Amino acid sequence: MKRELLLDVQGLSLTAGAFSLQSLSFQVHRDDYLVIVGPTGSGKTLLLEALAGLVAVEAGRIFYQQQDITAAPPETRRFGFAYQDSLLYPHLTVRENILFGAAVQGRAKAPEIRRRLTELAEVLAIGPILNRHPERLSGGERQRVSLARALLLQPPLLLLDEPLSALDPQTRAGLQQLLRHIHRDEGVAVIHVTHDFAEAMHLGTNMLLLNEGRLWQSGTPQELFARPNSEYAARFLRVENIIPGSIRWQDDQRWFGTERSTRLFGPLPEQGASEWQVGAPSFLAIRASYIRLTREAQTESGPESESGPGPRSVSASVPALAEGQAKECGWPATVTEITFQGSYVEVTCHAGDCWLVHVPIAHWRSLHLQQGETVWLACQVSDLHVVPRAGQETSMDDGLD
Amino acid sequence: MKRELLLDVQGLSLTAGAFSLQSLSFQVHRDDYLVIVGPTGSGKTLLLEALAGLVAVEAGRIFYQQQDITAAPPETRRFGFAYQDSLLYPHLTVRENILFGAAVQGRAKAPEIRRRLTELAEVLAIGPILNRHPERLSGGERQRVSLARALLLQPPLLLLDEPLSALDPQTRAGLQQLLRHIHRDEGVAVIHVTHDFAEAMHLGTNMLLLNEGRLWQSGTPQELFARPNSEYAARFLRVENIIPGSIRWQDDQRWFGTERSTRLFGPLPEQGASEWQVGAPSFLAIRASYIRLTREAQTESGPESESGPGPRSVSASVPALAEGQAKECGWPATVTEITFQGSYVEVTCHAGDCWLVHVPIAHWRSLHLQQGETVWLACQVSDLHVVPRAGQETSMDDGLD
Amino acid sequence: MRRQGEPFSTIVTLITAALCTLLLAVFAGLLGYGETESIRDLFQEPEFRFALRLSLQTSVAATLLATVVAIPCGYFLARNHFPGKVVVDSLLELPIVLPPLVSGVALLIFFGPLLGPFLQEAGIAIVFTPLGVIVAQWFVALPLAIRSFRQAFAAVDPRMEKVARTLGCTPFQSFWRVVLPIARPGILGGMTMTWARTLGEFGATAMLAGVTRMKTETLPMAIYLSMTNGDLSFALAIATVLLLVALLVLTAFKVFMRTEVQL
Amino acid sequence: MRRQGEPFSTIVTLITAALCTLLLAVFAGLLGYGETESIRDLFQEPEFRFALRLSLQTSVAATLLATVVAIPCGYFLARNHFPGKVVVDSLLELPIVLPPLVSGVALLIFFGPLLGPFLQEAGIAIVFTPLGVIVAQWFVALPLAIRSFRQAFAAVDPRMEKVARTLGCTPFQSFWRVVLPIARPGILGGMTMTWARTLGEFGATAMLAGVTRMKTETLPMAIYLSMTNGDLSFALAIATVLLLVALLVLTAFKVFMRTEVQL
Repeated sequence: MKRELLLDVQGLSLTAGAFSLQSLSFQVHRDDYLVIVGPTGSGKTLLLEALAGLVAVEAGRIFYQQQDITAAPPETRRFGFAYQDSLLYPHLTVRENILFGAAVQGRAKAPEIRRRLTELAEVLAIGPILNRHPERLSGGERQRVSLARALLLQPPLLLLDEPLSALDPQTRAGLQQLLRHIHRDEGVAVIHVTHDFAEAMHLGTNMLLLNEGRLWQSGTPQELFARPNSEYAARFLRVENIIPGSIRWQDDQRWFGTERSTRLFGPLPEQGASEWQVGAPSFLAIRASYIRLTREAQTESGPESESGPGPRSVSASVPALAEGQAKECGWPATVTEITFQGSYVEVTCHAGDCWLVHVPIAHWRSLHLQQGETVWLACQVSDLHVVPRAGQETSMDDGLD
Repeated sequence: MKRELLLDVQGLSLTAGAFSLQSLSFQVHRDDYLVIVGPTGSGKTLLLEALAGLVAVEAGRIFYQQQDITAAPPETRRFGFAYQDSLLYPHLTVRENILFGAAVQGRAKAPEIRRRLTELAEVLAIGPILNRHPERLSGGERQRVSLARALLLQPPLLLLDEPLSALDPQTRAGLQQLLRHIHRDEGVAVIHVTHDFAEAMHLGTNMLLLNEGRLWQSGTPQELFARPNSEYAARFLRVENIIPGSIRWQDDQRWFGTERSTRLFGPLPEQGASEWQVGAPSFLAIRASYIRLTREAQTESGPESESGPGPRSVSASVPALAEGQAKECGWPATVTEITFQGSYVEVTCHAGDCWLVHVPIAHWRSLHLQQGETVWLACQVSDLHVVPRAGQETSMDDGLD
Repeated sequence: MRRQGEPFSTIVTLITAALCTLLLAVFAGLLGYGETESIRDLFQEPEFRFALRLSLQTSVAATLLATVVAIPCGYFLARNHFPGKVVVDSLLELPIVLPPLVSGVALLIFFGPLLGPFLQEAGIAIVFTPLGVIVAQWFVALPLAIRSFRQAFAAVDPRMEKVARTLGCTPFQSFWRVVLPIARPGILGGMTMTWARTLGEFGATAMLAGVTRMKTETLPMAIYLSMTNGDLSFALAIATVLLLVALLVLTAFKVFMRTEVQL
Repeated sequence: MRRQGEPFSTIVTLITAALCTLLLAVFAGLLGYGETESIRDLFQEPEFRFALRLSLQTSVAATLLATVVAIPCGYFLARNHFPGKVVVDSLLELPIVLPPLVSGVALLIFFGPLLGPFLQEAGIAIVFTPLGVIVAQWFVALPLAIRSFRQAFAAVDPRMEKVARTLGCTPFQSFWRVVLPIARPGILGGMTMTWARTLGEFGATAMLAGVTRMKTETLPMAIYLSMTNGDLSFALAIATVLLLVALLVLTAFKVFMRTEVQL
């Protein structure tokens, strides 16, 4: 079954005040839940407003179901829109707020609109508050009403600008479930701007990373988190270990050598090989939760480094990872700091470079670890991810021949 | 060595606008880093202001180093104070801001003050910005200057009102390290209000949970997170699994029977036994990260329930938990939802009750789990924690004889 | 934070209390000195009845005209930012800073020697006529109306309009259905203050419409005329009435705004 | 969001532009109609020199007196909340809503029949004297000063003071070292507007101090007197000078505030 293309954005550019978008291109299909992340000032809100027709586009085209809507005013596009603040109209009741769009068309009393209101009130659990005024609602109620208002006329596309960021965590979790439900059951495509990575992970089927008005990386949230395509993306997505070094060629395979140790990590997986140039200064980027910490080293393999206790790659003989081909790469390190973080323990280890490892609570309890002890770190070689170093830093000494 | 008692608060009560404090008592020692958490409106900021002397106390006493300072004006207490907004004086340079307290005393040019400024500028890395005006600083810089201003005259006690909550995560992490460092190396006691639990965990040696102006629970952060003393505390501290049921007596031991299943969990540890009354409606409160998820059941032990696949407690024969005496309690469940969350996978399981389990990424990869599959959940019996049910809910049918 | 007996707070409080007492004494003096009978008689007096009717007619007309112009201007200024806006702002605020007498002289020149001949051809007489009273009041009160409406519109989050647009509103519909209803308290409050300004206007009116008994004699004019003629009790009676109206206006304004006075 | 050619936005813009044109025409008419020579001659005229000196002396004195009172009052109102505050607010704002003529009548009663005998004993003459000019200007301009200072103080986060207290300041020190410097632009802006108000004041001054040539003749009085005497060119020249002063005041205010006009 071919996925229906809903929105096709081609080379979108515009400037508004301090914000700008520069030649953005992407597509949204009917079954997409597109999450947009990026730092403050990256133009996320501006992008949503441009899609809704609320700001004029300077260059590029927006196609909606094959039709060029670049110059169409917002009242003809009718995409649902909800901001971080619910922006309910204070002079109207909840019911009148939700019916606002229908009232503009003079259809507020049409039977199909009444049915739709009842349906939405049930889904969003706002039946009991329909006659109240917005100022008497809680934050979560307000945001649900705001969603109901945007959804009343069944827009094909819902644009959400950090809709949950003003809510407390419990309310937020409930509304995330609701958004998922609306996306699936109402069959509405969603574009959702957020700064909460857990939310992006939880909701998104696709993700865009914007920075300074440019599209930095796109893919599934899982791809972006595990394999950011640049130092910037890695830092923004908070990859805990970003270790400087360079790629080296040994035994007909690529390995990563760090700047502050003589160790080689690898062999690097083939998938990213084309972009990973041997010798180019780069970073090894691994999330703290991808590294396993044990007391003892496991079986070793792989080439020895030129000097010292060299690189090791471990065939997966660990019981918990006994699923066939997963190859591991392990190295010893000294524990320098231990921080209890609720659902995991953050362990800082030193091995020339500084490594952050997140140890699950259950596993932690069996370790009885102290500062200063030596442990064995390991990760799957498929998790060894290399990102190029940003241009201005290539002048740094990178220790290559 | 006896710990030096710095601050002794006895029965502190006061009302200011919509906020109030009701008969708060606690102590702060010189080596304490006391973290205060609580919902919005619980009076956290008011408490700090009362300690600093900025609001008048209605009842109770505050002793500072054995001296009654309840009625002393703030300018004689001289506790360091920093708010969420850095509140730097816009008409002064960074240097003048930091020296403000000394300037009031006419000591801004004293040699010891100059030395202190140099020292603080180095510790807080604000040397290069000393001559700038506050409006040209970043959020992190501002907050560091605000700390320097509070620390210049070497206060014995630092009061921090959500000092990091306006900062982005990277900057926040850096400043957390800095606060830790200041606490340890400057030897200054800290009282730090925060709404960020990771921050509380990371920094606090002690923690108070306030609600509606009352002290709800105190202890180390780890104690509060693992063993909240009430349903309210468990929900506020976001314990993921709060399962209704009651305590039953069987085989001369306490067990927890849930409302929605016939399963018994236990035997419950002895430590909380005095508060846990048999038969009283209560909740089992376990964090999602304390539950282990495996494909197969492990060795069983413990009494069978009256009907159906009963309660099981498992002797720790799991390799990763082979540390001697840890007893386990396990039960089967069906996977209903799987959400990838970055550093762990959140698995929702159904077994009469609904269980949330956080599975570490590394472990997850070996599971290859699908929705609808049956898995085995287990937790250490020492993690089985029971909280009483709030008064208004005792009327609920609790299924006891 | 204030402690009992703290000297600085005490002094600040005492100064405020003293000022309040002074104001109270001044206004109470006016109310107490005027004889109650003279106010009752006042409403029989033909000159007062003329001045009252003229004042009400002109001030209501000027307020409505100012509102009609100030709503689009206030909205424009609240929503648009462009280079040189400060010049437009200054131009529209100039009549606030300018002594009303100067505005009156400027209007007299504008509608007299400059536009007079054309107006005469069109059969419109502004200088030294009741129509001139309306023009003078409108001119002086308009900047106040624009400023208060502008504040009221600026307080409406522009995203309220954006949401309305995505729900199918044209720009006018979003203004009419969203901005205007939300800004309503501010608009009503602004209109009240504008009316108070037109009702009390003397300088500009005196210049453009002249101080002519029973022709362009508004209530302030009547006070001035009777004071210069030495008829203190008539002036006092009118002043008392205007003081009561001012109290009413202030109360109405507070009710409309339901908050502190912003204007 | 505005699109080119969108009818609603176009109408709103056009109305604003039309109003700006009208104001520009009115003021340009005043500037263009007065002969430049007459302004040059003006400064030789003894009556103008008297009026200018009196206006400057009284308005500066009244502004300074108003500032001295308004700073503690504005600070008190910005920082304290108590039951019945709305009554105090209304009392202090009443002179803004009241026609200046009515304020003048009230002051005349207060300093004449009521306090006059006592003042005479003390050797102080207020009614129909230059001192009365200062009192009238002070009374009318004071509420404006209080309101603008209050806004300036309210804009200073009270926690700025709290931090100062923890750093060793007494309440007065925290006011002097923190609040006053931070509120300085607002205070200066408010003083500018207060001065403009005192300089243009006519109604209250005319009632309390009288319109007496070469005695209580301020610049607005001079305009009024010359207009009633038919000396249009003298009035025009003074009006032009006051228009230029108003432009200067507005510019100074914008510079002080460095933002949009708030007063």
